[in-house]
Amino acid sequence: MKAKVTITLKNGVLDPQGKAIEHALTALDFGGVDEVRQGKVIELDLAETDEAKAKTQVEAMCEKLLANTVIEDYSIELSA
Amino acid sequence: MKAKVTITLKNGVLDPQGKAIEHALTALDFGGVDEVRQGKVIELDLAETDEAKAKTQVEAMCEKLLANTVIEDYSIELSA
Amino acid sequence: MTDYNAKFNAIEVTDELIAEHGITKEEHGIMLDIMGRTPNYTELGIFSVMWSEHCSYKSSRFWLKQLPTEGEQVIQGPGENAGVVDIGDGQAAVFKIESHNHPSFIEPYQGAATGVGGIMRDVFTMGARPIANMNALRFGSPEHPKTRHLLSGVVSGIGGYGNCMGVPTVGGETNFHKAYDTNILVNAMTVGLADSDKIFYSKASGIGNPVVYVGSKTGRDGIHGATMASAEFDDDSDAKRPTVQVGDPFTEKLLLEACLELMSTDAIVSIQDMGAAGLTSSSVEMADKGEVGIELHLDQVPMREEGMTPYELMLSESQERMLMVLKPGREDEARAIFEKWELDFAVVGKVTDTRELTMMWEGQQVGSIPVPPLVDASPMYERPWEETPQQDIIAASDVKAVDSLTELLKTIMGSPNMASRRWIWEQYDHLVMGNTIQAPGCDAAVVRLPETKKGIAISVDCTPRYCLADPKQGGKQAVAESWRNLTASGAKPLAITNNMNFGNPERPRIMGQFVGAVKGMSEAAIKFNYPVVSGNVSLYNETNGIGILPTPVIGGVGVIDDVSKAVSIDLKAEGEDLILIGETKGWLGNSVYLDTVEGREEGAPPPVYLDQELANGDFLRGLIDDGLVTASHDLSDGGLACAAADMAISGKMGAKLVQPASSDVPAHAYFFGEDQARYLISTKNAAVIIEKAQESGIPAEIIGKTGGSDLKLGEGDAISLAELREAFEGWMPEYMAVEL
Amino acid sequence: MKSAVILFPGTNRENDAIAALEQASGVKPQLVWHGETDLPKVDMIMVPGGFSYGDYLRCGAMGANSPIMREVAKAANAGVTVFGVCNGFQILTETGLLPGALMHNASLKFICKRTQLKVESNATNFTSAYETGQVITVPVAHNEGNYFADTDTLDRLEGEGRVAFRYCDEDGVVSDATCLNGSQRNIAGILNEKGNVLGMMPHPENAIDPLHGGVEGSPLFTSIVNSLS
Ligand SMILES: Nc1ncnc2c1ncn2[C@@H]1O[C@H](COP(=O)(O)OP(=O)(O)O)[C@@H](O)[C@H]1O
Ligand SMILES: [Mg+2]
Repeated sequence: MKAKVTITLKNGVLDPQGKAIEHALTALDFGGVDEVRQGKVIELDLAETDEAKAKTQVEAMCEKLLANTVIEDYSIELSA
Repeated sequence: MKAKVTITLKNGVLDPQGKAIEHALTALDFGGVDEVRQGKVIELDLAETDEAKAKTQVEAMCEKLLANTVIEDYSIELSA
Repeated sequence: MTDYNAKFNAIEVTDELIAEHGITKEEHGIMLDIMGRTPNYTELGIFSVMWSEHCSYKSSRFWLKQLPTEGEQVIQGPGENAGVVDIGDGQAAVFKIESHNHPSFIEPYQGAATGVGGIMRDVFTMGARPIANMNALRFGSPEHPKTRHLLSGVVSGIGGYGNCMGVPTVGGETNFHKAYDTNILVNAMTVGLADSDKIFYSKASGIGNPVVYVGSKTGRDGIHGATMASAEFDDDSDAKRPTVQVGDPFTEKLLLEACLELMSTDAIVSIQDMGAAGLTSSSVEMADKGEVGIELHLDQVPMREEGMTPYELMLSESQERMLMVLKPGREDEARAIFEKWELDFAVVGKVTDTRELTMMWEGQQVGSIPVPPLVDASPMYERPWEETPQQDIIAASDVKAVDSLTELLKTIMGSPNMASRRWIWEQYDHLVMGNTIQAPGCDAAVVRLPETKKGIAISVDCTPRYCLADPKQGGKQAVAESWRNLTASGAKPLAITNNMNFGNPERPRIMGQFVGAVKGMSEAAIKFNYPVVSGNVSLYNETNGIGILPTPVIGGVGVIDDVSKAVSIDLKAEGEDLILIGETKGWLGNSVYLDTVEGREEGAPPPVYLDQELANGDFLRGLIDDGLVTASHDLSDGGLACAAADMAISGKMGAKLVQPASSDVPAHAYFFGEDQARYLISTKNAAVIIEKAQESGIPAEIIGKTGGSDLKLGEGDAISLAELREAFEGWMPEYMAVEL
Repeated sequence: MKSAVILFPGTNRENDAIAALEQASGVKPQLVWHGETDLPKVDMIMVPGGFSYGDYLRCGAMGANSPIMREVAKAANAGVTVFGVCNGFQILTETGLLPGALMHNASLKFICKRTQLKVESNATNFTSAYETGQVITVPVAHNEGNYFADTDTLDRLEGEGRVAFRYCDEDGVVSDATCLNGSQRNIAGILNEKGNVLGMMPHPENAIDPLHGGVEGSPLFTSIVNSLS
């Protein structure tokens, strides 16, 4: 199955990229934009076909490698 | 409303990051992982409350700034 | 059984298809003669890239042959991946410059990054470890809506690639002019270091020897990149964009280490990087040089994508790949090294005695082209050319004088073309490797050779407005300026690489610029014993018929025996004398002054007197070697006043300059004239220097003293260094502040 | 002092590190490849700068997961001196040997320049050859040097005297204006609890030579050598 992992900065962690984008959007005259945050998305194909097992596996990947839980949260979406 | 923009590399464009992540996952004994691709996600708060207008606005932001349409595709999700 | 020839060459090769591949009627005829039949689809692809301007140099070859390429210091001149120059003690400098103009306009980050990656591969293919990168950049006018985005992307792309490779980017040059609005220039140069008896070449040999592919897998990146680099842009170019190549500097770093490791054995017969036109040009070049054939088993090529065809594999410009011929039986040893570095390795063919490039798929032939005519019969054009009409000489007295020279100086130092490039070079790791003795901000970069006292000095230079006004003087001036920059640091100039950036050569006026530049460059290079050992030509830098300024960029390399003697531009101490070396006549034609004050980009450019250049430069080098000079700077754009400002700002040390009573040049022309062959130096030993100058007949005069916190031009006209620095350092950060 | 320099694919300042260690100790360090599962017996381990694994995903993330880092962690916990510079600092935080994380520079740009650092205290194994409060000039060269930790962690670091260096100006003034990459509280380098592990973004190993970068990084290496003799 396919997994999509979205990794975003935790609340309270200042996001320089998000801030810069917000700044640039404002400079480009896009008004009314606020709270811009940038994160990562990682897509994977898994050999695993069982959803529960796949989830456990991807969670382990996130904890071990994909996310830095000191500053980042992650969420996982699975699809066939 | 809130917008979530997901930006991924176009098919066929080399994704060195994805390749390296795949490699690292394999080295960490996560078997059966394939086709790893890395992208970006950008979340924004918009003052705009009309969904259609918000969509047009975010599309314009993607074309002008957020995505590099020479090598990237983007998709937009809106929510209240 | 599948008939692969039928499968992969099902597309019918019609006259239209041939024309779409950029092959002219005349070339079409030659191609049929060579093949004795209509080529199949795969073969057509190969002809089209091999005969593109980028690969065949068809418009430029005739003239390039006139450049001086020999000298006792030259180990390898043009024709290999990079030039090789003897720097003594059994070591060689390996260097080349290369353009990535079109790709950088389409995708500035990746275009510039892959340009840097490509030129580094050219250098380490020859067995040299890259020790320094440089770049020459030209952007459109600052007001053009795309300029910021392009500048930002190009700079971060250059940094992104070079920084990750761990090769310091130690200098460059950057200009803005509206002529580059839709055709920016990104020229990247790499200098590498090798033992002079361990240089690797591309000439294949040994019938039956294995042909090996290493590096990244092949994808559909940049197919027809070479043809694109040889075509003008128009408004539809956006739609026709081929897949952009994405650089992977991490893989290239591994490739570098793996190649150097294998090169320390004797397993390699020949090696060639896959640059423009990828597998095609690398295999053709190896076969041609070795007067052999090469048989490629394309199904064995490591592929990144499904369903790739021979046509795509041969034309792909995927990055970070190399082709090698190994000695027989050494495959396993080589494979072990590349696998240790986690890179792909595949035996993809063998050397044959047929002198054909033969492409196979699962044992079946899918195409074959005789190599010698593919290379030699490729058209060479002696395109019609027209000399650029001479411009009038503008007398200094006919140019408006300003009230305050220092006010003007501030304006000029804070203008787009003269302001500090710190915003750029602070994004480049210019310190990695621990040998950067003179960093960006100096005339030439100086990089020490590991474990020695010796260093290499490097500079890239061109003054396109001079080249437009008078291509021959401009070509001469570019060579002279690079020679002067190396000299000003104390180094002995050895050889150059050149990047000829021009518009559409099918227009006689443009071709005339090219011819003029070549003639001027040749004259200067001969005079200085400063031969051309490598280079690159980028033509068709035009959009909708509007061409760039002729921009023949010169990358110069010199050697300095003791880097502790190298001199930088910053003023060092209070109370030192300032000496101007060279003759000042106040040349204002085509000067920064004329443009700034009167908005005129015109007039004959300053003539370059090669005898004077040589004499003045050799004199200064001697002074530096004798330890008599504390700071030194050559005079170029903006003349004396701007050189003094550079020296004062970077030394955080004021100075007072006074025009000698003996000079009858109007003050504005004295301080801002752009006469060539001049240097400004500071010294504690003025008397000795003046005496030596008189003995040698070199014009040299004490024109000022260091000290204080102001820069004074003449008696009553002063500006504080703080104010000057703010103008100089302020422009680019402020300009770029609104770009992401 | 016997030392080891860890080498990852993509490391590029190993020779700079070797030069500094050799200059201070008179002994050439051993190079240890990331895939090794054994560390040689050494007094000190340096994790040098560069772009391990291309800095893909997150700087230092993949390096932190390499076999050799398990051994480095064991050694650090056993009291061996460990020094991470730049990418090495990023790897040490990713490994958990040091708290916090290094994020993108606030400017979003790579920064290579000389900068001033304030030596917070000379009562550490890494700074004894400096004066407390001394201002030193060393280069930085990084894209992700923006130090982040939560407030509790920051307070603890400060309370325990574990902030080793801060970005400042020539007069030693520590302010937002002198914080070149957005780091919290201008932090440029931190120590672990035991004081045997230091991570810092600037490159003292590129300030050991009067012709290149100055010599104000040398005392740091001398301090390490002294602490081990
Ligand atoms: N693109 C660039 N990359 C790195 N350094 C640059 C770049 N452009 C300019 N510089 C640096 O800025 C300084 C001034 O450049 P320039 O005015 O062209 O010098 P010069 O007139 O002596 O040739 C030089 O030290 C040069 O190396
Ligand atoms: Mg100069």
